[in-house]
Amino acid sequence: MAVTLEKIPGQEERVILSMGPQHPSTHGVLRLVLELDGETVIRSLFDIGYLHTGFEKSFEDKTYSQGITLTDRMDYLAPLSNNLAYCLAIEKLLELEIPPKAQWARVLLTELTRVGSHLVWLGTHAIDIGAMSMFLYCFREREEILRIFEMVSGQRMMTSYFRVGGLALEPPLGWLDRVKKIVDRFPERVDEYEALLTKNPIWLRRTQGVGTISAEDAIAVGLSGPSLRGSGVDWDLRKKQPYSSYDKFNFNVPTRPEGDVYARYLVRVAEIRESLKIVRQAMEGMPEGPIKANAPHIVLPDRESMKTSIEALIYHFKIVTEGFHPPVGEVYQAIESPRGELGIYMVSDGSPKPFRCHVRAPSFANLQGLAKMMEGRLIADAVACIGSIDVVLGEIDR
Amino acid sequence: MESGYLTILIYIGAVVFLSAAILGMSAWVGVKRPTREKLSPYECGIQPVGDARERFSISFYLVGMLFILFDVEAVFLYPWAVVYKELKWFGFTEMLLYILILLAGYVYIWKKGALDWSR
Amino acid sequence: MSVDLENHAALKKLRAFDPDAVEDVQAFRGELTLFIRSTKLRRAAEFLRDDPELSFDFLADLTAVDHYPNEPRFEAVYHLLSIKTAQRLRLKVRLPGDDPRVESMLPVWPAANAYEREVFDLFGIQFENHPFLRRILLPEDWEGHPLRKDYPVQGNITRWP
Amino acid sequence: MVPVFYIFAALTIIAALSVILQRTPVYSALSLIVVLCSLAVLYVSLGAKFLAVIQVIVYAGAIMVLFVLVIMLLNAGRERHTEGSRLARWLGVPLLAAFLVEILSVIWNGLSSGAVAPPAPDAGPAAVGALLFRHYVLPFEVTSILILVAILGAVVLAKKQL
Amino acid sequence: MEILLLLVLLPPLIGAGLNGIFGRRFSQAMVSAIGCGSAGLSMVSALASAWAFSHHERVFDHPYFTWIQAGDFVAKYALYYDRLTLVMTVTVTVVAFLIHLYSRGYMEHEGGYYRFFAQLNLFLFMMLTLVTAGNYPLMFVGWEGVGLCSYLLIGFYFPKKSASDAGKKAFVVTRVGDVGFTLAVALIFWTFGTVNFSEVFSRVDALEIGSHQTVLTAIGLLLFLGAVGKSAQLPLYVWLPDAMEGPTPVSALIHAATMVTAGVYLVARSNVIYAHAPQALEVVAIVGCLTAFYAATLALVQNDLKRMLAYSTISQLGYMFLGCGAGVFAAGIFHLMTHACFKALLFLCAGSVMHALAGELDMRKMGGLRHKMPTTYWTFLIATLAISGVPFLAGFFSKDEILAGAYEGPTGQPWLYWLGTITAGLTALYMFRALYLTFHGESRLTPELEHHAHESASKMTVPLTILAFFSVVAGYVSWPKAWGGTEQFDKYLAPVFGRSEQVLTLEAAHRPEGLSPGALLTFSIVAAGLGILIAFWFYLKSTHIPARLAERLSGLYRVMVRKYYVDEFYDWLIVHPLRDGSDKFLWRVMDAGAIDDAGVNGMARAAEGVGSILRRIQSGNVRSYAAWVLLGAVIWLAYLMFGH
Amino acid sequence: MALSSDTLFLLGVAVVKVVVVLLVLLTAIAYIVWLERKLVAHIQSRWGPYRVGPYGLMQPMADGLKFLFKEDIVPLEVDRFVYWLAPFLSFTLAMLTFAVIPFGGSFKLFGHEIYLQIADLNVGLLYIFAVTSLGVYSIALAGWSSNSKYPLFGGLRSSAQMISYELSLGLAVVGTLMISGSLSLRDIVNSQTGTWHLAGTNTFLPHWNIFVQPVGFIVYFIAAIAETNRIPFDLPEGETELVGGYHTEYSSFKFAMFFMAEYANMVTVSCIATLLFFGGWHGPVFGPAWLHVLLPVFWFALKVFCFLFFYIWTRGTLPRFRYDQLMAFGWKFLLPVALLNILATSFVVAWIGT
Amino acid sequence: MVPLSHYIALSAILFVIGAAGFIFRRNIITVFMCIELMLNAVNLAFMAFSRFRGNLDGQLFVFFVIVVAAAEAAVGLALIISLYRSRDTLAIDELDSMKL
Repeated sequence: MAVTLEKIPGQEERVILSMGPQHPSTHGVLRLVLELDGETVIRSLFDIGYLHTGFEKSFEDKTYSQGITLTDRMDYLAPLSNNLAYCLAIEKLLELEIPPKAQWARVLLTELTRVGSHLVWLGTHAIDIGAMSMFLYCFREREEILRIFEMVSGQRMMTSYFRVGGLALEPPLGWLDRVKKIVDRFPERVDEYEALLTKNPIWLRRTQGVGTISAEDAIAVGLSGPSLRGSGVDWDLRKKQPYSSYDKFNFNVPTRPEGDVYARYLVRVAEIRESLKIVRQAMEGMPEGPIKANAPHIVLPDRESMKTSIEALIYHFKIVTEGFHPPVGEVYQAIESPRGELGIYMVSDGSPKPFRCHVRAPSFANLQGLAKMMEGRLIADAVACIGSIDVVLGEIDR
Repeated sequence: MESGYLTILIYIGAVVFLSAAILGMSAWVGVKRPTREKLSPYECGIQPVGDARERFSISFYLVGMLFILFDVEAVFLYPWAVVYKELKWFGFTEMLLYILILLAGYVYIWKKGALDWSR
Repeated sequence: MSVDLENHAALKKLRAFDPDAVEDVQAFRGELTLFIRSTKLRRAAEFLRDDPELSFDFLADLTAVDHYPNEPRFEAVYHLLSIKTAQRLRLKVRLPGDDPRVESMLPVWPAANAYEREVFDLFGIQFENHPFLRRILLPEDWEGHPLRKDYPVQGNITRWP
Repeated sequence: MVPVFYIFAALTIIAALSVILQRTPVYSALSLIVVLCSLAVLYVSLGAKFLAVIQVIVYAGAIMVLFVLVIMLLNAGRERHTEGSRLARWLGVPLLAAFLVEILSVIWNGLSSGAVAPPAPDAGPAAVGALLFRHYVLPFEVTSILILVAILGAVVLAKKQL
Repeated sequence: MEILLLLVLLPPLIGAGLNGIFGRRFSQAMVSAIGCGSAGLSMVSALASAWAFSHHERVFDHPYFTWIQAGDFVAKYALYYDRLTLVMTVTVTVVAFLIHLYSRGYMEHEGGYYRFFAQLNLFLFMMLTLVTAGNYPLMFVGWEGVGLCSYLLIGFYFPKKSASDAGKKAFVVTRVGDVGFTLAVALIFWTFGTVNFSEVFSRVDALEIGSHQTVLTAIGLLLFLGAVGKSAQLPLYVWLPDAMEGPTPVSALIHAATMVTAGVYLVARSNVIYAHAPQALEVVAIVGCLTAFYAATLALVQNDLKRMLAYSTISQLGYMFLGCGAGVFAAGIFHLMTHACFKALLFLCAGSVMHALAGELDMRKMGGLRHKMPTTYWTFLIATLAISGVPFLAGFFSKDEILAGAYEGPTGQPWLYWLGTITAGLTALYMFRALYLTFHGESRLTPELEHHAHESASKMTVPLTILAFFSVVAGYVSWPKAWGGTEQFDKYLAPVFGRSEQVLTLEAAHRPEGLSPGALLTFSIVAAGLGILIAFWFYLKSTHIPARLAERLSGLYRVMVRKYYVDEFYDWLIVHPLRDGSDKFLWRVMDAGAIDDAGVNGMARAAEGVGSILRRIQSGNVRSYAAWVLLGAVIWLAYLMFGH
Repeated sequence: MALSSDTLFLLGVAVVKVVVVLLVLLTAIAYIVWLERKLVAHIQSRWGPYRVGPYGLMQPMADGLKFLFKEDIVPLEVDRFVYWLAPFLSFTLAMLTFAVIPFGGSFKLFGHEIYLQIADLNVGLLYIFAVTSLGVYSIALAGWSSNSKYPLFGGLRSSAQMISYELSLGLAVVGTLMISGSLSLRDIVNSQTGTWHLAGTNTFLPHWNIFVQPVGFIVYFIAAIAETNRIPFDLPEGETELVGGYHTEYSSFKFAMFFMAEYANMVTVSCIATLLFFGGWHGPVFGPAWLHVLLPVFWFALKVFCFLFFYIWTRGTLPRFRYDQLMAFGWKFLLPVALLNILATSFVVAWIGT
Repeated sequence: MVPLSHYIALSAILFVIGAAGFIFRRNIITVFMCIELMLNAVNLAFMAFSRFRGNLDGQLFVFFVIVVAAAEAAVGLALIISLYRSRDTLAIDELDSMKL
């Protein structure tokens, strides 16, 4: 935080420009320190921590279940993905199987999250490059997705809907109809976005060949998610290390070989379409059954049984007041969040609170690719580059 | 002086008065609660580093210079265009020659890279 | 999930490469953890990255765990991933409580840059030969390393004389 | 008409003085722009409307823009006091005064106000154009070469620094 | 005829336009079809018009439309066609067409294919404008046009610094000559009140011999200054060797066959003026002869094949001027024509070699190519024989006519002849040196090149063969008098030059009689033979001799290799002072400019006076300068006011 | 100068014209802002302003008042005088251009022919160019005086952009000048009266210059968008890169003046486009005498409105160029095209003339 | 009608002001601007004479002076820039050794 670039001796003519934290196109409170020769970026350095909240410390003082609410606030554009990663990590620790309906619902909702997150990215990325209408179109559509979230969890953004062992609540009746509406209408909306941008010559000029990063470099600096796939690496955890029964769904992993801003744009837009495919499959194939695993000492009982069964009441009391005791051990659970590999490293010492919980935030890693992308480009390209790796500062600073 | 020019002088006077009045008014009416942070130059919320009036790329000068020279050309074109119907082919060749000579310079600066900003 | 992790290719190869490097092995929930001697870390890392069969070219994560008050107090944790084989591997290096330092993995995985800064910032572990080892999340003038277990959660209490 | 001349003559002189008295080059440049514009008004009063506009377009709108740009580029601040020419310091003022007096007396003697102005010639763009493109063709073409040379020279000089 | 001439002129223009504007989109085949097609069309029209016109003695002079009208100054778009034009158009179009054909192969793998053809076509158009123009201003347009195209084409490989520098050099140096041309045109207008060829010539003709000599001499010299620039004569030749940075077909077309001969054409076209200005003509002859000799010596030590050819071109151009200057214009034009054939051929062969050797041009690194590239070798041999003046080939006839003219022409002088003959020997020497170094002897190629070397494609060799054919036969249009010929070519051009030669002969009636024509002829043959023999001896037999010679005469050799230090001299004379003193200079000029513009009479002179004092004071302080200037102005004004 | 009643009358007319034009102009600018917000909102499927007054019609007033009462922050270390001068210049110059724009025909009042125009100069078009050419200063000086990096960048960029496109702008109209043979805007419009005659028959195509100068028009219009710093050429302001460009450090009404100047310039260039290429106020005229006066004004306003609409439309649709691309576009494409257009036009005109 | 002499007097005053600036100012750019001032003084004289002689030639001179001034400014400022870059000063008194 608050680092500076020292001028290289002999190059005093170069200007050191601080971009951010209060800058419209750094997507939050990211600060870049640029060394400019004229308008060309020679070196760059990112400076973060303006949103640092110490979540990793907080986890250690909360029970496993309480921790879920913190995860919402990390990648605030994809809260359900964070929930999922966190719950999956604990479930792995506990070796807990969750029922298919919960799995399907989780897939459906995280994919909707992905779409919503990509929409925000598309809108802000476009407005960075000056296409302001795009932003509002994207937010209009995102609104509908947020309504679904609100419907199932009562919250638009800080959902905390996934719980260890399943879902928090039974989704309301008719929610799938709403989902269907979105899924039916969406492809043509995506066409609309593409009509505005994909072949627009100005857009092409601003993005093609800009912020190029090779596959080797991308892997070396730890890029993941669409940013990595934009460099031609076919890597998607949903395919390669399936979790939450993603292996039962049929979808493609779009990649582009160019590695420039445009490639990442195309990959994300294609991902929106793929996610919609998954949502449709999840919606149509949604199995019937319970939404929680049958593990009474871990999963909270539903209200009905709590009121009728003394056992349930005791479990409830134990879980709420003390929490559950996972075995001693450590796991690393990664999922494919909209931004890339979101990993939770959970160390348990047998107590009801995590001994250590570390979040491998995709944006944090992706940020490291930025310097490479911007080197030798103009300031205006820097803006396009930042937009193209789609960072969320909440997740970076944690 | 023709009446047209006098009218324009009146108009100029009116506009100048209007702008001055607006500016004066806003300075007079607007609240003033200055603080040190408010009055510091914008640098994305960070303490400014170095003097803002640093030197900038020479390309700006080049553009200004090219502008002057082509502006002169343009200035010749206006009277030429106005009397063009009387000059006909003579005017055409005259200007063709003129433009071609300038075009040589134009091509030169193009090749020289003076028009490239993304070096 | 009781895969025979003792015969994991990475472990076998690494042992063959340098019998001294692996201090200890752990397997839990299908995840293999290798404890590497801190002096051997660089060589082992390069081997794991460059071996064509293993090719752990992707440093997915780097963090640390504080086992205060046990000794050795710190563990630096490296999560490796191979894009080619889709295998994961966890490396751990045990570090002492007083003056914990370990070699920077920046030359092996450039991605380590920011992670190491973060671990330095929050745990106070020194990464040797890191070119720009400064605080990353906290202000430059912050005192202490918050993720250490002995860091007062309420903040530093000022003692009056 | 008559007052217009005196008003703008006064403005011209004040602005011109400001050009040489201001310590900051930007202010000098701004004053010079004022001089140029008020001269344009005087040109109009002399019937030269076309030239007045050209004066503003080229002189005030292009040449001075370059000046301002260069001042901004070089970040030319206040000038420092340097040891200059002794000759200029001691002889400058008397010389200038003598020069002015001489010229004014020449004007006084030579150009008595008896000269009656003939009717103003039509100095619109068409008239100027006709004259320019019929009788001054050669100078016109030569300017193109001049400009060409200027372009080459300036680009060479400026590019050398890149 | 009106239409036919336009048909000669317009196709290249249209071709240039099409290729220039749409070329980027066209395929290579399309571009070359347009490029070669338009050149071919132009050639056919030129041949047709030549055929239609060939028997006329009169001049075809047709104004198409008025082009410039400023006061009395009227210039029309007029075409002028007589036998001289006929020869020129035919030569230009034929050579150009062949080079277009050749370029298809040569430029195949280069970038900017369309750009090249567009510029080549544009050049052709400009060249044709130059030779068919009916007045000086129009000719000047063509003159500048070819200059521009030459500049563009030299700089064709503009990313290469040396190429763009060469382009600039050509541009700047020829500009000096153009000033002369411009002034000459102004002077012509001032003197005769017109710039039309027909009118100017008839008015000159109407003058009495000897009257207006000064003015005419001035005009002649100024025109020649233009010619010197364009035709790369002493001292403005420096740009031509550097111009070899351009693609080889360009060197062949522009810098050997056509554009550089524009100066010769200009002098020949203005023969009527020169007829009345024999002093000017003498200058032409002397400069030409000296250039011929000088450039030949330089060609002797060049190792770069194309540069060697460039110096050779300069030398041959010198011959042409020698011919014109000696008053035998027809001989000059004759040499122009033959030279166009064999020099274009030489360059194209060089291009072919270059093509085969991946751009290698250093003759020291070649050798033994004879077997690898037979066609190129044979055509090169023919051209070499032709240029060396070996009997019964084109160059022999034309060169001998010039040499004979130099001796016995109206303004010829014996020493010119002797120098010219020595030059002829040198020509044979350096040409055969090149031939031997390149094609004979041991191969000195690097292994990769050795492997790469191959005969060029038929696209390139066919034009070579055709040009070789012309190089052999072109001379037969004029069988030398010494061998009982009638010099038909002279006769044919008599309507153009006859009158001038007559005037000149009248003026210089007292020519000394000396050697017989036969003897003159023999000497030149002997010179050529000697040259060839020495070359054979030095470069095939005892190859160590040249090196030893160079060692022995190292001073001279170094001077020659460094081109007599002319480039350095120019650097010292022009470039350096400009660079060093531009600051001082600018301020002076600005001082002076400001004062000058003050329009107060005498001010400038005052400034000058003050300036001379300043030179002694030289504080270097601008403000002091200004104060001094002001002091001068005050004193001067005071003098004006009170002095009377 | 004796003040005859005639002179007084004309003077009165002049004053009335000045007042009316200023009032109409200021209102127009205010409502273009409203129009833009409304239109862009609809393009983006939003409502736009709708709270203040019906359809948000009072929004401009509210905005104006807000600006007036906002705190006027003058940062430390700015160059005070120039800092004030810049918005003043910007606004004044933007308004000055209207002095020569004719917005209708003429009518007779008390025996005087009264033209709907403040002044008809025979160098009218050049007057406009002269005034706009001074506009560069306001921007350059605003950037310079703010003593901050972002504004300085914005100011330099903006000045460079403006002067670059000013060239193309100036050259694009030469074709029309050649056709009309005058620089007076009224003459230019009058040369576009009637309809085209093709092969002797009267077509319904109005005799507008756009049909003979399409290239000129396109170049003009692109350059005009750039000249007014609008999307896709709004680089200098480009919020996402340079925050606010040269007016980053401006607040309160000084900021509003830049803002208003931008819109005034939009109106100006739209007016000129209408006058030069679209026949000015010409259009079908019918009805009683007063309609003969008012209808042309209506046509004129309508045409100008169309341009403004187009402006706003592009704003809602296109992304932004990068700076080097923008400069390259201006210098390497627009300028040569404008020159070629001139040459081609002159060729044709000369051809027809002979 | 304002008499000719007044215009010329104005021109003379402007010229002298320009000359004064030239002599007394130290900043090379300001000095350059003073030269422009002098040029303009001359232009005004041209213009006035043109008007009082009833022909347009004076105006054309002004036209050409403006054009020349444009070229001069372009080159002059380029020189100033390169001077500044090599010497890092704009003070005219320090630019006395005439080498770039």
